[in-house]
Amino acid sequence: MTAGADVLAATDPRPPIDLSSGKYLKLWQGPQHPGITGNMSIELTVCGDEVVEGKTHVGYLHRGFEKLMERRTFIQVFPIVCRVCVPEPDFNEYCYAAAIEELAGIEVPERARWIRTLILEMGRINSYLMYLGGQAGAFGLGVIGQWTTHVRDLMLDRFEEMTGARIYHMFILPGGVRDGLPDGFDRRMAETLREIERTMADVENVMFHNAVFKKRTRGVGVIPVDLVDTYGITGPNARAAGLPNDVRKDHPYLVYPELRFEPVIGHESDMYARADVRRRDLLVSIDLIRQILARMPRSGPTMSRLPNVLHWKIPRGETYVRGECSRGEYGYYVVTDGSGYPRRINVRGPSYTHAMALLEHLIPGTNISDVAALMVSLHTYPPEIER
Amino acid sequence: MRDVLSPFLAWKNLFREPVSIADPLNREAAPRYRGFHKNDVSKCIGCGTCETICQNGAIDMVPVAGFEPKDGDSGLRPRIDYGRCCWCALCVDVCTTGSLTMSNAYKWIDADPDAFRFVPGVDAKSWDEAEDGYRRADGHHLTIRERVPMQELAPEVRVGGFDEIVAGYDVALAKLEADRCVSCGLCIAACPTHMSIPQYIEAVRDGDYRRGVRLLYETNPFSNTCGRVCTHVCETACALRNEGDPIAIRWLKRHIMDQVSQDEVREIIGAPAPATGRKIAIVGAGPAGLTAAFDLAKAGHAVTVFEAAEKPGGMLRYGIPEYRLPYDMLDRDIDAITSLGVEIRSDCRVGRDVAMAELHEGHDAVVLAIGLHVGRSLRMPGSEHPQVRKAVDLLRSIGEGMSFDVPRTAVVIGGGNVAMDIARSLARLQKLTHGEVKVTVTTRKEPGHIVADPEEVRECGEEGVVIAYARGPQRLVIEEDGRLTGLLTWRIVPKIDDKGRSATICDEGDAVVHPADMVVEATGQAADVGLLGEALTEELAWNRDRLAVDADGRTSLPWLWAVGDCINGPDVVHAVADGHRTAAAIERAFAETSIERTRPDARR
Amino acid sequence: MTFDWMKIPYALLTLIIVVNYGLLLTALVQKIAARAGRRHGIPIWQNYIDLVKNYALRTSISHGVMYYLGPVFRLTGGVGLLLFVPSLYGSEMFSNLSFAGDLILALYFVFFGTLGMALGAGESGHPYSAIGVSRGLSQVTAAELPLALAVFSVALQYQTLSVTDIVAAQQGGITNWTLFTNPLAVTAAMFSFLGSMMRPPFDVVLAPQEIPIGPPTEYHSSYLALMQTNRALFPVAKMVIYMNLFFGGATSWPIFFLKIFLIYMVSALVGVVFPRFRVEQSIRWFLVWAVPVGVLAILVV
Amino acid sequence: MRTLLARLKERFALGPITEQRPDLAFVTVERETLRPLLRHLRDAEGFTHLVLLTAVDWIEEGLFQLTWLVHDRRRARDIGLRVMVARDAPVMDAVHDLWPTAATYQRELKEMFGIDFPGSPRIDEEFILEGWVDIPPYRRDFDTLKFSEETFEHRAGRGTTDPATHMREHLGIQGGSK
Amino acid sequence: MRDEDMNERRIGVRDELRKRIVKGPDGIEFEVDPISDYYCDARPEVRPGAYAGIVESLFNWARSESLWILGFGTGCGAIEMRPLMTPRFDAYRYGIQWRPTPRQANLFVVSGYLSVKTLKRVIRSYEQMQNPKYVVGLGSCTINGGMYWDSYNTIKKLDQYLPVDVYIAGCMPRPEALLAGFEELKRIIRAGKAEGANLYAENFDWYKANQKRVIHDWDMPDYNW
Repeated sequence: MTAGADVLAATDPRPPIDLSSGKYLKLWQGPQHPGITGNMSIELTVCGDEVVEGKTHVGYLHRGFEKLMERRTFIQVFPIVCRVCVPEPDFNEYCYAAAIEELAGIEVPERARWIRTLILEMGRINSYLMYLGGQAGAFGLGVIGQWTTHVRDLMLDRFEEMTGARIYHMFILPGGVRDGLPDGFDRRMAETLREIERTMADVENVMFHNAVFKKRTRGVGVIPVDLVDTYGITGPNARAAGLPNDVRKDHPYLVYPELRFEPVIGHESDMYARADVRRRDLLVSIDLIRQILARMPRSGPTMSRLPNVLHWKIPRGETYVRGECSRGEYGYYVVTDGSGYPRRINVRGPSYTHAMALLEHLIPGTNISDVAALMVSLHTYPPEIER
Repeated sequence: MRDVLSPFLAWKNLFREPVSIADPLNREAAPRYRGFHKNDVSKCIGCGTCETICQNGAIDMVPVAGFEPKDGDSGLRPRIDYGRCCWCALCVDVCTTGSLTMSNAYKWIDADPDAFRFVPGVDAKSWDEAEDGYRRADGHHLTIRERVPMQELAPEVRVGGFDEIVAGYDVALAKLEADRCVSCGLCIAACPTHMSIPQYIEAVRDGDYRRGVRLLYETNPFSNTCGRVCTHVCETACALRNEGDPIAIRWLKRHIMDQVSQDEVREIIGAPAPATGRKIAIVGAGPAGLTAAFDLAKAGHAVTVFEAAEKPGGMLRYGIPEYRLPYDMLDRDIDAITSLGVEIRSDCRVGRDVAMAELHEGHDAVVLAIGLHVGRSLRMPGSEHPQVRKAVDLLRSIGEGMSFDVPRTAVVIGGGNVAMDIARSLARLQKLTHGEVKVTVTTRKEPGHIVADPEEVRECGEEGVVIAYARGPQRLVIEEDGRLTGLLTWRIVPKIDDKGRSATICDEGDAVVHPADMVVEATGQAADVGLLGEALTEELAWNRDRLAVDADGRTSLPWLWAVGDCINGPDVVHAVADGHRTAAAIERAFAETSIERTRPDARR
Repeated sequence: MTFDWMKIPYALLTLIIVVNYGLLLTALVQKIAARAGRRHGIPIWQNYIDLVKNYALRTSISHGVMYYLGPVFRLTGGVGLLLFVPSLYGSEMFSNLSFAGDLILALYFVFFGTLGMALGAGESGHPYSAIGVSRGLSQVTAAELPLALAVFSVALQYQTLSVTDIVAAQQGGITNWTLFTNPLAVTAAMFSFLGSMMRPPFDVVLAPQEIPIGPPTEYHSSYLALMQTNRALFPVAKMVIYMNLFFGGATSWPIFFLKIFLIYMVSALVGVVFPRFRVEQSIRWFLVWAVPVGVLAILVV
Repeated sequence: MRTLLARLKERFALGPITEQRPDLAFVTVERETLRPLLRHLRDAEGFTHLVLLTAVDWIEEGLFQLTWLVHDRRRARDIGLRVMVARDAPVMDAVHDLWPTAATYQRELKEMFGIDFPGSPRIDEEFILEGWVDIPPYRRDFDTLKFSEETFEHRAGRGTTDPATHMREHLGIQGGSK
Repeated sequence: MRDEDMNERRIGVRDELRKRIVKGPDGIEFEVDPISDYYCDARPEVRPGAYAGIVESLFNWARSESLWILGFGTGCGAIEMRPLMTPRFDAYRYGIQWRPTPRQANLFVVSGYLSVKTLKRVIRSYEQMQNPKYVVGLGSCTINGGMYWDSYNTIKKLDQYLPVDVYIAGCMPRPEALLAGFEELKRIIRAGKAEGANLYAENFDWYKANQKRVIHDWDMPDYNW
């Protein structure tokens, strides 16, 4: 299986493109482009309606996080990590905190572990809702985006009342979480989950049982299953190809070992399968949240004792901590050198491989109309690519 | 077919009310929302920890009108730049007083980009009164509030002797305690001698004890001593005191000295400056005199210290019991000073063995550092009785190793640290000679208002000393055979007088006789100024019974300086500060006269 | 043939009524579509404000004569279409400039605006415009086919090329409408109608997600305002034809407004709930579904 | 993991090994060993997924540490291969033929650290930065604050006071060290 | 080519394209070489309101009630745009719409930090918008660099590169704050004070000099206004 991959990458089967022939047209999608989920661009070479080459261009959102982290103390890194990935920031907080806790040898209180899991699942729902709206919107089915954004807003309200912020929650501190759940949270959360379920039923009817949507997505943008490992594809993109890749199962973290769920798997590996896997995974997350709320401890500390954060030093070491975010494997590679500052932090976002190498591989041969949708269907978030 | 029809279900929303918020412009954020900052400026102490933790560089500490620096308050307040802030609320989490919070207000719109900067609590904002907003959760503190406990002898063990009670931190514990410091530096101003406290605490964290000793000796040659018995006003100014225990600054200082050998200490102090040819006489080898001696000797002057007692150290040796300050620790401090070439003439009482006039003749300057060695008496009926003793005298006898009949029961009058010292010393002696402790301390104060350090009071109780609060001593109970049997006290009742001032009256109805074979008065001390001689006493200006001095410690005579307890009352670290101040003043005076000397015709 | 000069001011009055109605109607339909998304949507008068705003912009850039003429052509298409078909049947005042062979002219005008637009957008030089134009032309051609067939069928059915006559033939009860007398032709025409309304599933021409709104990408300021005017006018004009040909026309303004609204809603009803086809998919769809129905309609007649 | 490392030791010259977790180990290898080792891990040991490729700048030692982290999903374990490259001549062998995604990482490393991977596709193209004029920004000797202050203008009017210094000045405190 | 040669060849050029010394609004003088500095063939022109009194007021009202936002999410803040467009906040109610092309938009919401690479695109997009046009700076990053104050790749003061009408504090500002910001912008527009486009034209050289200082690689094709 993998032996073929070498050949695949080594020899480019496509003929060279002669732009001066007049047969081709250069087309830029983005960065100012509504079909792109964030601020990035794809340089397309089209021949008629068919795209013969697509090059991704990133860096429009580059803030130099990995550099900035190196000149901040361990606690000061905490507020900036969430900014790495705007639509689903909590995985940054979790992975960073977990890596630091591992290197510094800090135990996290039980209650904090449950709350962290809760937050991550809430974030996953948000991210999927945003994806569903985007995927439908990419085909001009705007109404889905209206509904999903509305229920996402409800979820943001839950985030807000729990963490004190809508988007950048900054709640998962190294050592635990900032606070417990507010009064009445369970009730409002149950209501929100019901509303999301109702909306998801509508979404299923309008989007997934939709002749035109099926026509646009079935058999389009297929990721061959043997590319999954070669291209480092993880998360729903891999699961839609029939592989049960799910970090929550493969490397259980937080309280996932105690929760009942099965990875959602699709088979066709086309855009429809990917959308459907995400829709069903969202329902799994709803179920997980219900399990968490039913079983989490309601009292006890939420933070373990940290050394004085103003001059917190961590011994030399390196580690890699991963989590299953809505797009796949999210990981932090942290190297410390014994000082009060991280030596190096490398953020491994799934979008990095999905939106660049994989997208460039998938684009040739597609129709221009499908490029934006294809990009959306890989569910990539540009801010985490360039950091 | 379903795939064609089912999408039309979307239209059912046509008959549902839209979910839009009717008035989004006035929607309130969640109660925990991290909105704009609030600061209770009267609670804020301007420690700047918020500034330190802010990773955005969004916080500046700025002086604010109406807030002057004072002990435990820098007078600065945080100013926040919303062109930088990221609303992470780490500043709120780390705030040492809990004064900094966040409202849930979130609307700030302005066409002027320079407007987004304000001092919360000072620049009035619409959200100053907001009730909701981000607060720290219960128990969520980024600062560590509990002090690392010090290993100490159990009460039953320590009362059986004069061994030092506290063991001192080991390196690991000291690091933990030093780790708590937020390095705000408020303590520096509070410390009479302005030690570089955050810096030497940092040295502990780094394990760089040589750096620590260097920093200590910049401001305090009595670090072994102060590390044990300092009144640590710095700890009352410590930012962490507001929401927990202050840093154990005193113990950390001691810890530094414990880690470095005496030879190394001498090496770190280094050699004095080249000799200047100036000579200085210092009367009294207590902390004030020796500190001045240290500074002056370091500057290259020839210093001679005249000490009446057998050994140098003054009150440190003869006033403080050994279980608090072991003599060899004091000796180490003194050794460091003499290593600079300071000559100490012990057993040489000025006025008896040498006259003030001689000192004046033979030296460029004379410094009086005679301390307070005379105990004051309440002069109540019966206080002439031989078994009524003064605390200073008794402590001195203990220090000198002289024996006296240890009373089976004793009463100590007074509520200060000296009372505690003598009570606890007596307790130890009782335990050693009689096997049981029967000491009562009577104080006029209510519990909690006592002058002595709380830990002294606590340890006193642990050692079996009884403290009788709110008792006003009236007279001594003397049997007809002349035997002292007790002390009669009346209950002190607090009262507000007609003019609204608080006063006290004695309740005769509540009289108690505290049985005692010996009554010790620990009710204040005075200086023994007899050594000055009549002529000099006449010549000098006085301020009641104390010598009048200027801010530098100079008396009305230009060659005579007076420092330490005899001027400023009893306190070690103040004495050290005095010593430094006066030494510096003498330096300045020398510098001025040296200019005069370059002009031979200027004089006479 | 005598020409009644009084028809001109009346035609202009029609124009004014229709433009205003179009502005309000498009806003109303947008609001209704917004309701499906569970929100309120734009204020009903928003189109007027946008129009004033766009006319009030201080700068504009021309890319050449055709660029300028594009919106003009487009508007001419709309105005022409409207002026040559009767708005109200039986009304002297509002039968406009209709004449015997106006059906053919109307069909021409339906296409004319698109062509003008294509030329103008092509001149702007923007690649998205170019792609949009090529998509638009191919899709419009495909969508026109069933319409042409349906019209042909209707013309055969009523044996006339005069719109007025066709309307006249449908009077006297709802069952006389072409909708019921020739349902196949109406179906074919409505398929075509969906294709020409620039709503999903046939809005790949504008496709904001792929080729930011296609042909009008470069249009702005007064050019855009001109096109907006047309956007209010043209659909109504087009629907007047549909109304006249298939739904019995209108004899009074209220019925006119109501019928136009309902016809418009058909496109919105479909448009809101379906994503868009790719251009070749939509052409195929027309060829597979709409054209056969049109052919069938002719055969049936 | 232990058995795997033992097996690898037999076939390859391995440097220092850090076992960070039971499922994660880091191994330092020589530059020449890397490719055969990666290939072996991928084809024979089931490490099919390249998680990341990144660099750490050990400026004090004059070295760049390159880390390839590969993942074996079936056995849920990771191994990180470290290669130390001289900072003054930073060149490394490209592995994009083993994993095409490596090309992206290699481009980033070239731009951000200045580590060259000859033969990697688009390696010399600008990747994230545009019109960059300074040394590669992820290098430790690049001071981002200084660069930011020199290049961009910050809003004027900021200035802070150190509490200790402020009290010193206002209370007329002498002595003590700063 | 030597400098004299350059000047020699420029004898024929229009006056406004000659090298000259210009004074910026901050009072600092600097040299401008339009041919290499403008990145376009002409500078924008100042276009004051053409009508007086009630007409201009009507126009300003219409402008304020018809804000067409360019759909260009430059930074984090873009994520709060979607809630604005959707049922919860439904900004369409307030005459606010999103446009995918700068030609049709007249409000640029700079949603947070701008990397240098994006700044270049933002400037180009801004210049393609038609006068009058407005800029809203969203979040701390546009005011004073925000949390990226020490980043090597983001600008700190947006008003150095583009004229900004209104700033909204927050990181990121909530949709409600954005709506309030838009209301404030409307007020400014109605008062006739939102003349950013003219400000840009007046101080074109200054803005260009600032832009040029950070954008080292300007490889955009020429374009007209």
